[in-house]
Amino acid sequence: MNVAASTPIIIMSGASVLALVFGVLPWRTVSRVWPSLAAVAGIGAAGGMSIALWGDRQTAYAGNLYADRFAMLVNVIVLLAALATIALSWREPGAVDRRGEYAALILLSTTGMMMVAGAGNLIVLFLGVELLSVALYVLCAMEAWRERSLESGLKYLIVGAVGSAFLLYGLAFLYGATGSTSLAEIGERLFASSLTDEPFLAVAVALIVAGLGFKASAVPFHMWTPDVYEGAPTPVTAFMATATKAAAFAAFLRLFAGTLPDLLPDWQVAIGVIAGATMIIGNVAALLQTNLKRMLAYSGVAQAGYLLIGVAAGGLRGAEAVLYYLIAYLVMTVAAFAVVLVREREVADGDELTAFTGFGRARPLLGGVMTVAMLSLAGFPPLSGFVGKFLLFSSAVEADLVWLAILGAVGSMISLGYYLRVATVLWLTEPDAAGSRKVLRVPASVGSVAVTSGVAVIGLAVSASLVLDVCRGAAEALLAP
Amino acid sequence: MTGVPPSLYLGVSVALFLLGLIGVMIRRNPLMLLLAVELLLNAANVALVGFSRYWGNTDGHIFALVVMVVAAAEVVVGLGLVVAVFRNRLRLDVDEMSTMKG
Amino acid sequence: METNLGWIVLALPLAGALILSLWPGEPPKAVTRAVGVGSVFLAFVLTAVVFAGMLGDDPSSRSHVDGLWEWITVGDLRVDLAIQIDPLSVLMMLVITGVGFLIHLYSTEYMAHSAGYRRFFAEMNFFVFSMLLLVQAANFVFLIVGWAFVGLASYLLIGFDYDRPAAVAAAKKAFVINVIGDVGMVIAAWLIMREVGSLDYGAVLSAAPGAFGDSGVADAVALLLFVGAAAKSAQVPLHTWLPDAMEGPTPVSALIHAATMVTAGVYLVVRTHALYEIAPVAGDVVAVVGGVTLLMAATIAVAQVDIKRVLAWSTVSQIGYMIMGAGLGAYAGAMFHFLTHAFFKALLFLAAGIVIHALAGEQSMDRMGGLNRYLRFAYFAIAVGCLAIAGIPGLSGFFSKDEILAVALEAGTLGIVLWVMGTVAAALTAFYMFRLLFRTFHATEPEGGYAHTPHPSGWAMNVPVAILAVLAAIGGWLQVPGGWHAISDWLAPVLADVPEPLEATTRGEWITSLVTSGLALVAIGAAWKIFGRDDTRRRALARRFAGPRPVLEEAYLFDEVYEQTVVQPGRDLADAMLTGVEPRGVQGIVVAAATTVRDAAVGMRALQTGLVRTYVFAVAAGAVVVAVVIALVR
Amino acid sequence: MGERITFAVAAAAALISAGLVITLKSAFRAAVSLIVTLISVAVLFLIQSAQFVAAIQVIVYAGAIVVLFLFVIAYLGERRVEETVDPLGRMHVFGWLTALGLGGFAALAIANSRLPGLRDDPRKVGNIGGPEAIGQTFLNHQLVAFEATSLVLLVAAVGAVVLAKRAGGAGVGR
Amino acid sequence: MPWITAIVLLPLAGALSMLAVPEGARGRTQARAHALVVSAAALVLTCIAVGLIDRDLGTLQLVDHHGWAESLGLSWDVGVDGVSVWLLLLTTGLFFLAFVAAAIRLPERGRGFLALLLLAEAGLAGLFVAGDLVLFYVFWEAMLVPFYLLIGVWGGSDRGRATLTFVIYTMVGSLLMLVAIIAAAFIAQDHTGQLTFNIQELRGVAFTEGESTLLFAGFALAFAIKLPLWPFHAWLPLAYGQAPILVTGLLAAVMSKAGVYGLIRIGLPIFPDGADNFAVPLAILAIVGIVYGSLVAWRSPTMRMLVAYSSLAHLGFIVLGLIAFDTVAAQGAVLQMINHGLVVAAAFAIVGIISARTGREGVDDLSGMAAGAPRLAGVFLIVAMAALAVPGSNAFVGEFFILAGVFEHHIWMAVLASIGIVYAAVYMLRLYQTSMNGPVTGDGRRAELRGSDMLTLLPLTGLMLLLALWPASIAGSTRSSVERAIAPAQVAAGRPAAEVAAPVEVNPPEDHLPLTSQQGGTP
Repeated sequence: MNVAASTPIIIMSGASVLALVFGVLPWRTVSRVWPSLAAVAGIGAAGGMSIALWGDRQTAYAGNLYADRFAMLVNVIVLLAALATIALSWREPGAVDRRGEYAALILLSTTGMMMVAGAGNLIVLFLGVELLSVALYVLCAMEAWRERSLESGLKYLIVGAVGSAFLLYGLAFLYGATGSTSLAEIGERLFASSLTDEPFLAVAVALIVAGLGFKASAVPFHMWTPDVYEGAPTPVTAFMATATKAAAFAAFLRLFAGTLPDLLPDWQVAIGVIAGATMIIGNVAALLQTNLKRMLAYSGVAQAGYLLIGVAAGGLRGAEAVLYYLIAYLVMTVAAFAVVLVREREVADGDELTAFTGFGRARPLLGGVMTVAMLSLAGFPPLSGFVGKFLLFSSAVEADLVWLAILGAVGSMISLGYYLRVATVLWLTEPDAAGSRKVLRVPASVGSVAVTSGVAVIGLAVSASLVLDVCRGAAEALLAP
Repeated sequence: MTGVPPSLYLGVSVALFLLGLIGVMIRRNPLMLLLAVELLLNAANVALVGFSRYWGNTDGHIFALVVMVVAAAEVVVGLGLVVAVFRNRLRLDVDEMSTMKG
Repeated sequence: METNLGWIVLALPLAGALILSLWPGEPPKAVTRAVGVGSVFLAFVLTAVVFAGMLGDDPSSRSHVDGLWEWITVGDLRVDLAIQIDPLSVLMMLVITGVGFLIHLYSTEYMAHSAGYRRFFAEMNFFVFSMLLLVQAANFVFLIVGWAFVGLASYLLIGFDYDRPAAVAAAKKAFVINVIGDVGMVIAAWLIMREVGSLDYGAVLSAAPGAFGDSGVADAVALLLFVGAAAKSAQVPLHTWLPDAMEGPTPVSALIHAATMVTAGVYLVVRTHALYEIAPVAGDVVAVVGGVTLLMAATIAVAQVDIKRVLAWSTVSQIGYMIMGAGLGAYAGAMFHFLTHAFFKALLFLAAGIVIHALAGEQSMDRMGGLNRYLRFAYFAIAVGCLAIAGIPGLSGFFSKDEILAVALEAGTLGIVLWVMGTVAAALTAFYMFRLLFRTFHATEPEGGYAHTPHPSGWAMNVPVAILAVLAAIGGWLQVPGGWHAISDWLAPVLADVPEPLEATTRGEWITSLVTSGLALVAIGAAWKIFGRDDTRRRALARRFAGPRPVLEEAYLFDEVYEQTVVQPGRDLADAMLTGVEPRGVQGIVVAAATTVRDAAVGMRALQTGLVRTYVFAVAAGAVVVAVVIALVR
Repeated sequence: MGERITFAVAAAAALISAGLVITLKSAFRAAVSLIVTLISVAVLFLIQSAQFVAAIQVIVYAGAIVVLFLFVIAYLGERRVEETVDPLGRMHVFGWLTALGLGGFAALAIANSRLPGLRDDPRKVGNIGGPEAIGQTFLNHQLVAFEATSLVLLVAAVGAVVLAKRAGGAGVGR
Repeated sequence: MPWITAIVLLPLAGALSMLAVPEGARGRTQARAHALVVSAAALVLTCIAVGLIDRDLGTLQLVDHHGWAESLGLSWDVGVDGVSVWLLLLTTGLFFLAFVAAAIRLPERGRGFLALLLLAEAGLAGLFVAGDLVLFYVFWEAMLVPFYLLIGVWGGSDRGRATLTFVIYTMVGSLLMLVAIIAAAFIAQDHTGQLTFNIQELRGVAFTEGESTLLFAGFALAFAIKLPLWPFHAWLPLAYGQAPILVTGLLAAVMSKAGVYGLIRIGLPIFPDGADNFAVPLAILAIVGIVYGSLVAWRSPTMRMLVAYSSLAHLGFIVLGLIAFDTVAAQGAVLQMINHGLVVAAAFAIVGIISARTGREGVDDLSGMAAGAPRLAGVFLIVAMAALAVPGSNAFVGEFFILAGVFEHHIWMAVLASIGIVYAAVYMLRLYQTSMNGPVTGDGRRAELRGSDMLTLLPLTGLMLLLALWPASIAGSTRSSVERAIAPAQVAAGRPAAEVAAPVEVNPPEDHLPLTSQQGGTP
């Protein structure tokens, strides 16, 4: 048994326990600061281990947990998201008297995501999904004095439970059709046999697409997304938007591109249709939103559509594109949410678009970060969002899914309607002179997250070559038998 | 011919799943929704155990056990949320949880 | 040597124009005079030198082409910035700089009270430069450039008094119609490029007989060129701008709209005669257009009241003679008439200018009459001009006009028809010119007196008029039937390639001379009877012709018809596009697309009910959709 | 033959009680119906040689989870958990149609499955469902799942604490 | 020395370093100097590049190549040929003049204004030198952002709608172009076995006619919107109308060339069959645009709109010149791109001066200004004459040879387009006469050109005169580049071999297609 391969997960579990313990210690400073420190330390260590494990595939627990390049890259992505979340919520009111639990839940949710990424077994995959979900249900409802926070938590839980049930049922059929829960064995059996037109597999694919589509916020499984994003505490929303999405797409890739390439004819068109619908509907629905978090939720839906292009395309290029875009999406979304967070602390209803009237002129740096994030999400070159979209469209074209690339282009056109609206509000309007708009000193952690992410949005594009090499390595590991 | 073919077990499983699904779609009481979700998970368990027997391996059983734990966890969190949400409300109705929409 | 001087001739007025327009502040009038008049005078002197030098050359080696630099090379076509100095261009240059100089000199006094003194001379110099460029160009490109530049100069000078809307409108009209002509020439140039692959006169004209064959292309080229010629020379149906152009100051009318620019069409036809020679249809069309124009304009001139408009229509008519002659193949005759016309028409305009100047800008003959008591010099000058233009034997018009008509007699049936038209028009010419003379200087003073007490003109105005009067009187003796043919001989090298030149017979010349001079005398007598003494007969006549008179006054309603059939529909179409197509079509599509997307967004908002059940339903329904897709794909 | 009769009874009981779960007005009664369903399902497990799973089903599921439900129902009070007439009642048809579609699809799949012997008598299987088999698999093959379940339970516990904490005092913040 | 890279990156670096300039009055002066120095340096570098290239070569020269994401075939590939070098010069030159103008009348928040202008300069310069499809796309889109902000922050009252329409409409085309770019590369990979976005390497790929047509359509839509070609100009009146006039000038003078340049650099050489299939439809749109733009310009209420719509008409001529697949016409079109840039920049500069000084922009609101403003009237006259392409003006040269080349193959097109020449006279005279002529008002004296105005107008008119007198200065180096660009399309159009001006590449070289190689021989 290879323990090394499972160290990231073990570290994260340990860190979460540590954070819990720190959280209940009686000394105020300790209970307020140490859990977050423990979390940061845990994330750092797990990240370090993940990087150290970068290399050929290692397995732990009888092949049920992989430590391959793919899993390690996804680990790093979700760990970065977790780190950003911890930083963003450094002084978040909602977490003040539950530091320990808050940090632990973030860490545990991240652990679930890492399990999804490294899953070598359907059971582990499902458990990972559940671990991340259940933790998030709680995190959403963390600001229990806000009715909307609770509403979002309960909505998420109920719909999420149904979504999980779909996934579970699909996994059950996959098991039923192949007789194994091990991904490696499933792949081998499908490769070796003439099983591919087995109806159970069709059922399995349909249900799994629904289940994972739910986690990834793909249309029409997305409807919970705006409500939950709006109601949840903003750092949690940022975490959900980035890390959950990464985990969901890790699962998509692991299952479809990695395990079921022989079923490609089945799932390619289905996922393609979902992707097309997601891009169009997500973007159209975002047009009228006036709440930024809600708008970003729909934007996240639409972005899931772009990511699904890569899933549908499959293969090396598809996986590589999805991974790159996940990284890009992480930084642009975190950047946007960080700015929203700043505004939320300054004014009531700081997540409304109107709160940003003239914001760019008043706060050029943060306005600039927000603008870069919006432009990148819209796919303006030479930002990382563009490089990602380019890769995704390329993968579609290579897989003879040109129609999907065209739908993506159409979706991008529509998306300009709201991304640019944000830029317009930021720069094209005069700042509101009303006295109620107070300007706070931006907490160092939030500010640094915003700026770092903003820089990364550009940096990822400039150093696309480097990042792509990493993604290529991960994609190769994913496709390796 | 003495046994029951696996397909019948699967049929029961599917029927249970559908009942659970319909329950989630037509009920508004969050407690009822959680109950219906239990039906969904049980349906999956029936299928898992059935396939386990069909293939003659234990994986399905393990999966089913895991699902039970997951169900327990969801119920705990779910009930906690229900209690928290409706501590101050008169009726339990998820339709009233629609302050966020559009 | 010739071309070097040619470049200098070209550069002098340009330099004058540049100096005057770029002079910082307002230059002293003396400087303006010196530069404005001096540059043209120098140009004239140098042209004379060229002319003299050329006289010494062998006739066959009198054509010189010189390129200054490679202007452009596109594809395999190379165009140089080049000039061609040959007998034809030198003849034109002499007239342009000579008459031009006289008119510049005249203007120094005529324009003395104008605020735009400097601008006037700058623009006049620019015109002279442009006109020289037009006649010196060695290829079609620079022909067109010169062609357009004279149009531009004409535009500027017609609209010289730019605060008068009428002048501005007239300028615009002149410009636009000239652009139409330019387009015709430009298309001709494309056709030439397409067929010959070159735009140099030398290459094109020498290749013409072979290159165009008999496919009708030559006709097309010639006709397209003639569109330009007709626009510039105010031939039917593109003539309507010239009478309006009289809004410009009188020296402008004299130089541009009488002596030089408007005759450019004649020059063009003569210059490209090689094309017309192989384009019989085009030649006939040109001749007919000339014939129709000359007759029509003559009838219109009879009914005009504005003194300058009479002269303008007379100009149209006289150019009609030249065009008719050129169309028939009487190139030398046309050039001859161009020369004499430049003299007597410039004379008439400048002398009329003295009258107008004396009456402080009054141009209506209704406010004139009996002026011979005050303006004797002008009276004699105009009398000479009238005699010359009327074709009274011995004066210039007699020789040149009759030569064209005599040639027409030899040109078959069409020629005879044209001869009749020309002869009738000649009689009309004598009539309306003397009408002008009598109404202005004889008859009685207008009721209510003159607009301004007439005052005689100074030397600067009188000297040019006097010189021109002499030239108008004797200019015709350059070419005497049965005697000598200075013009034809001079142009012979240029026209050497005409295979069978049409020449008048002695019999034809006699017939023509007798008929036209006889008719002219009758017409003069009639004019005297009607207009010579007082208003009674004129008014009686006017009442009698009350019906047709407005038609003639309005020049056969061409303007009205153009307004209704071309201008207004165009304006309506443009307005329809601006207010209809643009917002509803072009913008409308975009708005509709945006609205559709927006409506979809509204619909989607409604679907997002906030109800958990809806969301679960969506998940289930989505799964069904995915399942169906998979089933369909399988 | 015995399996068939047991199956028929248990399956019928499970489906009927499940139908009651989703239709009964009273949450309390619905929860009780669920217990019936769970036990019937346990019987189905039992006749498929899944003794251990069946036992856990009864003990943990029926015994613990549903009891938790009953506690909460009791805590909130019966009156507040009753539903009024659904204003969107007519929309239920879409739900039914969707379920029907999904069911039809699954039924087609089961009917057309090419897995050998799926629609025939079950093959004899060894002891796959006994505690020792379960234990072996869990500890030898599925250790990571075993550990992960503990994390899920940890999350549930933390969640319960977090969500219950409110009772103790008002939230911080605004 | 990587000249071209330096030219592109210099303004970019200048824009970024503008952040270091302090705010406030002192910063404004510093920002002015900074922008002027940077743009002047870019201009000087461009002039050096003009001097360095071999004018007869026709291929991409001064090439810089750096890998970017080479696994995908993406790279930083820049270089110039006889066509693009002039467009580069137009860009850096006009931007330099724009900075001069901006320095004289710096708007509020001048630092940002100048920085964004520098960004726009970098974007446009990059576009004209991009040797890689993706790089081309990057610059194509990237320049939208600075223009978006320039219009949005400093624009007129309806700037919100204007910017949205401008950017979204442009992106509608360009996103489809992105798909086309990707599709082109992958389809080419099927033919050649090599994945590349390099424009040079994509030439001569034997796309089937269907592929070529679809791909060309994808590109052509983007080009048509950016140009804009009728009827894709819905954004034009809004953007031109609302932008600060300086920006309007740059949009019309420089950015509008992007679409044309796309045709000549990508559309014709890489997708000749598609270009051939679309030649007549595009020509019809161009001609309709010429007539329509002229008519609407004629009746436009404001001076700005009049010039804007005239620009629509002028671009129609340029497009017509390119898709005639004729050396003469294409050379004319290239020349006309430069001419139009100069003329329309000068026209907008004049309109800007008039509207700034008199506060009026309506064509009929002004009158008799020539009396008080003789210098303005003089310069305006020159510009107006150039704008209506009076023979002897620089614009005439371009228009003449464009239509001459078109005439060679499609007489009716050239003749129909000539209608536009006549209407150009009508609308430009309306513009000139209603403002300068007529009853004298006091506006003239207010609007008279000052020395500072001359700093921008004199170079523009000077260059216009230079190009009128010596068009060979530019045309001399465009021939071989243009011939190379249109040769494939000429073959596709079935022109006789004698007419095809340059050898047609075949990619991959060993894959000999007898038809192409036969027709592609030099005449």
